Amino acid sequence: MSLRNCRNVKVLEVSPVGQSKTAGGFFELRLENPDWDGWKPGQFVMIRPASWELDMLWARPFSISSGDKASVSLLIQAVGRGTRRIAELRPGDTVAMWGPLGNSFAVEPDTPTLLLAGGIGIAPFRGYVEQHPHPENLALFLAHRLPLDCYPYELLSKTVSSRCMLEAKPSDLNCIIDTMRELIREYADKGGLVLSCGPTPFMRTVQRFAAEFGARAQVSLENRMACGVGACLGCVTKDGEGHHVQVCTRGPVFWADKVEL
Amino acid sequence: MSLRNCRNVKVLEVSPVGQSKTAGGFFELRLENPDWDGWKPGQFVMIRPASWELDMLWARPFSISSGDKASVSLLIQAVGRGTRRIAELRPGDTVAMWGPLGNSFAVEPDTPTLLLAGGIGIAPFRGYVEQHPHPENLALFLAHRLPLDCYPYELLSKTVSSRCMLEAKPSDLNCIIDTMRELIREYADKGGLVLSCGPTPFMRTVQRFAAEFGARAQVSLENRMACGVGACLGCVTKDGEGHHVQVCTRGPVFWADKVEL
Amino acid sequence: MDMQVNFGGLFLKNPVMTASGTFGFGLEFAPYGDLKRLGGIVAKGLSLKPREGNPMPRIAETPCGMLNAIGIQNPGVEHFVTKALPALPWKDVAVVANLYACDAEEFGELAGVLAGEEGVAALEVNVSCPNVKEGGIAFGQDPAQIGRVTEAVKKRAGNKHVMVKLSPNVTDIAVCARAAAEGGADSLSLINTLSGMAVDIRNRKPRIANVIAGLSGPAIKPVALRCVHQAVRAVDIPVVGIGGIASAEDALEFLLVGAQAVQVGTANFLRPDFAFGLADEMAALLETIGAASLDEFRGSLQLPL
Amino acid sequence: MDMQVNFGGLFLKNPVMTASGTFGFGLEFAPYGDLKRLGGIVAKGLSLKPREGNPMPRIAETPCGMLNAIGIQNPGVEHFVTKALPALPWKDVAVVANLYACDAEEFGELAGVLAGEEGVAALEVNVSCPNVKEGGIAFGQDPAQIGRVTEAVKKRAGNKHVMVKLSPNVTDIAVCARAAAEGGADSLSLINTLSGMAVDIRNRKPRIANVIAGLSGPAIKPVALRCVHQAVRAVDIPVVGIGGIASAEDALEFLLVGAQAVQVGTANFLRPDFAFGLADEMAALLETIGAASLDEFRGSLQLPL
Ligand SMILES: Cc1cc2nc3c(=O)[nH]c(=O)nc-3n(C[C@H](O)[C@H](O)[C@H](O)COP(=O)(O)OP(=O)(O)OC[C@H]3O[C@@H](n4cnc5c(N)ncnc54)[C@H](O)[C@@H]3O)c2cc1C
Ligand SMILES: Cc1cc2nc3c(=O)[nH]c(=O)nc-3n(C[C@H](O)[C@H](O)[C@H](O)COP(=O)(O)OP(=O)(O)OC[C@H]3O[C@@H](n4cnc5c(N)ncnc54)[C@H](O)[C@@H]3O)c2cc1C
Ligand SMILES: Cc1cc2nc3c(=O)[nH]c(=O)nc-3n(C[C@H](O)[C@H](O)[C@H](O)COP(=O)(O)O)c2cc1C
Ligand SMILES: Cc1cc2nc3c(=O)[nH]c(=O)nc-3n(C[C@H](O)[C@H](O)[C@H](O)COP(=O)(O)O)c2cc1C
Ligand code: FES
Ligand code: FES
Repeated sequence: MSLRNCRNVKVLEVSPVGQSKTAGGFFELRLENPDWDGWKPGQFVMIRPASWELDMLWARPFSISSGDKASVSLLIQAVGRGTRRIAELRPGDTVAMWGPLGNSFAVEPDTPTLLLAGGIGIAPFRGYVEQHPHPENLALFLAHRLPLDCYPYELLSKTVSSRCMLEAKPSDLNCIIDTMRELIREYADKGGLVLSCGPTPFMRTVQRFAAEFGARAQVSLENRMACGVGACLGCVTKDGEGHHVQVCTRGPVFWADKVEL
Repeated sequence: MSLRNCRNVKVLEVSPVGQSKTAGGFFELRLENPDWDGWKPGQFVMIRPASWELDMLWARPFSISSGDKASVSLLIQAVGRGTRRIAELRPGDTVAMWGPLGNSFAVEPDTPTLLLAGGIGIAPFRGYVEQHPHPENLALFLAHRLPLDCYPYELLSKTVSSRCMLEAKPSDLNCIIDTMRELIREYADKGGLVLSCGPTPFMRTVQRFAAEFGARAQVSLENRMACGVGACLGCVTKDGEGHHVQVCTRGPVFWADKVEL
Repeated sequence: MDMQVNFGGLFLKNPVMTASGTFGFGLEFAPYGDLKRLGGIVAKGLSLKPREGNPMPRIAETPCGMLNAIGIQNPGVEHFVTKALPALPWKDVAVVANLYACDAEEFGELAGVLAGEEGVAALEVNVSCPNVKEGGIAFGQDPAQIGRVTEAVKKRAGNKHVMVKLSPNVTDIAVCARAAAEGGADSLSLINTLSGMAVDIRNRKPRIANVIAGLSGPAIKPVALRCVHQAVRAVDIPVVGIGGIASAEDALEFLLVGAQAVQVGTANFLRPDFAFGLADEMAALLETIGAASLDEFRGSLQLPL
Repeated sequence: MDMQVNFGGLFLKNPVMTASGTFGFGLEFAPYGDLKRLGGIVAKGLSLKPREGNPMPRIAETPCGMLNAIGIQNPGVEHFVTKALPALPWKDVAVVANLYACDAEEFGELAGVLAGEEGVAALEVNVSCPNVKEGGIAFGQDPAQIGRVTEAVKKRAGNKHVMVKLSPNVTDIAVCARAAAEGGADSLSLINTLSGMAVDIRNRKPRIANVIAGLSGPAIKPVALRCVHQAVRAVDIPVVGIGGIASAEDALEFLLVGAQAVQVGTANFLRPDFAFGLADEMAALLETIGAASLDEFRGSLQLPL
């Protein structure tokens, strides 16, 4: 009746990402594809390893980064207890997975489209680039804190025009913000589309400049989630009218002028 | 200041036991030896894998089955959640271990000594046989419910005179009880020593016949434990005077006439 | 095994209900299983007017549990009646409305709105509101108020079954249970969440904007079982067990101490298809452990003399 | 970082104490660490006469927690004074006696026996006795009784610091806290265990012979934090936080909500050397998170306006 389902799937592969390998705690998790008809970039899955038993009750949400008939790939940064334990999974382990969940990024094949990624916010853009009919209309900007070779940057930079900036010291941040300002102004001017994914302060910056220059921009939120299906109301954000709406079902992608961050 | 300590040790090996391998869920867990000066057969350790984090709070008690300067071996049957998760440990995993704990079986080198084991109760007797100065004075009787090749029987039967009986149907139990009766009577008559380890009903049978024939007999109890060090008072049994005493520190070995089962 | 239950005029195909606030209006879970496989669906808490609920953050994970202070965000009872209820398969699964208000009159009004709705099988009265005010005693912790609210709902509920949901944050759950029974409750459901809190030592703030929140999940199961045990012995009306159920075995534990049915809450977040198979698993487990029937098993806990 | 604490005349080298009933008389743990590294040792519950405690089974594991109904098995206060106390390094670590009785007179008598013991730094009054009677309300759940017991102990305690240990199984912990403070308590410690239960669906029996038991461990930490938060705001006397502490971070959470010190209970069972290193780990963590000092950090929780 629906594309979504919940299945036990097997882990196919857990592999470090980037040339520096495990340094930044980035890895790619490849799981069996549980009979999906399809998915759209920006959508996510909830995954919960069977080995968690009763401690850590909640599954964790991750953007679908790539996938085909056989497998689903997630790009994950180990930041806490859950993601660290996910990094320890081995091929053959069982994971409960439900999805594809949520809405997706706007795709306008012929519109110049800027992808703004903060750190692991790059994950959904891999799929976006892969599925986009005209990748020559895409440009990627990655703001990163760890050395570039920690990130799955090359997966995208081979296909689309890409730029990246390291935030190592406070003054770097100003450079990044200035660059984002210029980029967003540029895309506003040419009637382009700005899509962004990253930590909340990063999203706020996008939102601010999009408003300033009237850019059509989308932000993808990473609110903490319990159910992922719209039931618990733990992940809500405020929409344009100040009403609480679920990020998992009404998002994770919002038009920047239709959400309070 | 004491032989006992608590250390993080590494798992060296987890190997199925018996010819039928994993069939009965029996395995040998070999751990780094955490600088012990020595241990005595009948003593036990508490182990708690680091991976348990906060769910399953208690360590699990296991008899020391064998050991040298480099390693400590436990023979374990997977019967519940904890032992099943212990069976999934892999070399290199970290386990908190404290011990050696509790008292030990009587050793009288020149006395004919009967070892009565119920199922995995055979575990401490492996060490007993290995450390005994005159194994020719030892005889082992194993009562078992699963096929013999599930048990670490051969580890002992090569060294000491051994017998075993399968309890497959109710009438087998009567045979076993009759045999135990005859054996205990025999050892009572010749002034021997009877040592036993197994499930509580098995221990009760030993206790009953030891009383009937005046045999000097010891039983090793397997009460559920939380702390293993005498503090929680969760493992108590009644001593000869009806007082609650800790199995972990006052036992696990008791003279059969000095404990209520 | 026959898993039907029938108490106080409420018929359930099986003893598995989903707990309020953890299953939305039910429709959110339709992609993950057939709603008709459930014994009952307790809808998320309803108030007379729409509520935006508490500020964020509202949820936090704790050892084997979670905290929530959603603050009964809901679109109001009218929306439920006109939009959600018609979309639910209420002929094949008992749909229970969960009522939230902060005084007896408002509870009565809510009951009045729902009394005439054919699709509503029962009203569950949430007298707990543990999330809503920091500190202080919720009115659901006061037996006199529990009695008053129950009477008010009963008076306006027509022939609907009225289930009163009790808070565990009380000195004596038996007194609260009796207050609800004397107020005319057709059944009790318990427990609601335990009052709890979590803080972040790095930013030195509460992890929940509301500061005090409700603890649920496997961590609280021992408290829930104790409360159900005490309630079953305190009153003659049926009791529905809630709290930390995450397996068929957990569910049977509540039946063993005497519950007629159970509600599954937080476990719906572990995986969205959790509740659908539970009744079948319970039936299979009952056979495995040699129970003759659900009735034979229910309440058969052997207490020491 | 300086970790000393000093409240109501009680000096602790660091804020880590071990909780009553989980650390024996302390000596059981001597093989696993230097007792002098602890801020304090609360000895197992003491009664006037020796007690055999409850029948077995007395303990059960639960999700992230455990149940116990030991029933205050102990060799009596006399044994403690003559046998255990002299063997403890009480000059270098605060030894706190935990008093158990079921009426005010007996509490007074116990205090009288201990008041003259140089080795005893403080008396902790266990008014909770949650394990002892099935159902029914323990007298420690009644504020009036808490006040009466506190007075009785205070009257006979000489110049000993009197710490009153509160039960979380009450409708309003603030009322209990105030009752103890008004009774003259020098400090409060909380929480004791939550009242809980576990059953075995296979043999259809309670997993604890006493049926009702006390829940402890990480599962209850959110409830403990909430209670400590409420107690700190209800009274002016110092508060010691207890409940589910299993890491330095957990311990700091209790200090953040305003506790002066903490007690570690069930975590001593996770590994017997747990408590010894905790104060050092807390100090290191305080530096990591940028706290200027223990005093600066304590109670610095920022509440929403
Ligand atoms: C729709 C969506 C898509 C996502 N896609 C990806 C992805 O593709 N790759 C990826 O690596 N991560 C992604 N995330 C974030 C990821 O879900 C979290 O990093 C993960 O849940 C953290 O779990 P943990 O147990 O490791 O961290 P915890 O131990 O629970 O927390 C560690 C720290 O991270 C913070 N934190 C935890 N979860 C979040 C969150 N959701 N947002 C902000 N802070 C958080 C905590 O407050 C804490 O400070 C996504 C999140 C959402 C909602
Ligand atoms: C001193 C001592 C020495 C031991 N030596 C060994 C040994 O060498 N090898 C070995 O395999 N086992 C030994 N045991 C038993 C072992 O500790 C238990 O099997 C183990 O703790 C079970 O943990 P679990 O989580 O797998 O079982 P759980 O899931 O906790 O329980 C599974 C089932 O086993 C029962 N059970 C659990 N623990 C015990 C127990 N201690 N006694 C009786 N029933 C129990 C439970 O009631 C339940 O029915 C010993 C026990 C003690 C006290
Ligand atoms: C996110 C969340 C929201 C809840 N909302 C409600 C509610 O609106 N009304 C209500 O009566 N109970 C509510 N509850 C309580 C549950 O219905 C249930 O009583 C409690 O969670 C204990 O059960 P559990 O441990 O199975 O979750 C809520 C619980 C959670 C976790
Ligand atoms: C096995 C056990 C025995 C206990 N005995 C006592 C006792 O004798 N007196 C007392 O005041 N508290 C007793 N307690 C309660 C603890 O001191 C503590 O308040 C409670 O366990 C909560 O802390 P925790 O979660 O760190 O264990 C006992 C707890 C346990 C687990
Ligand atoms: S995660 Fe539950 S509503 Fe979004
Ligand atoms: S296991 Fe704690 S006293 Fe024996």
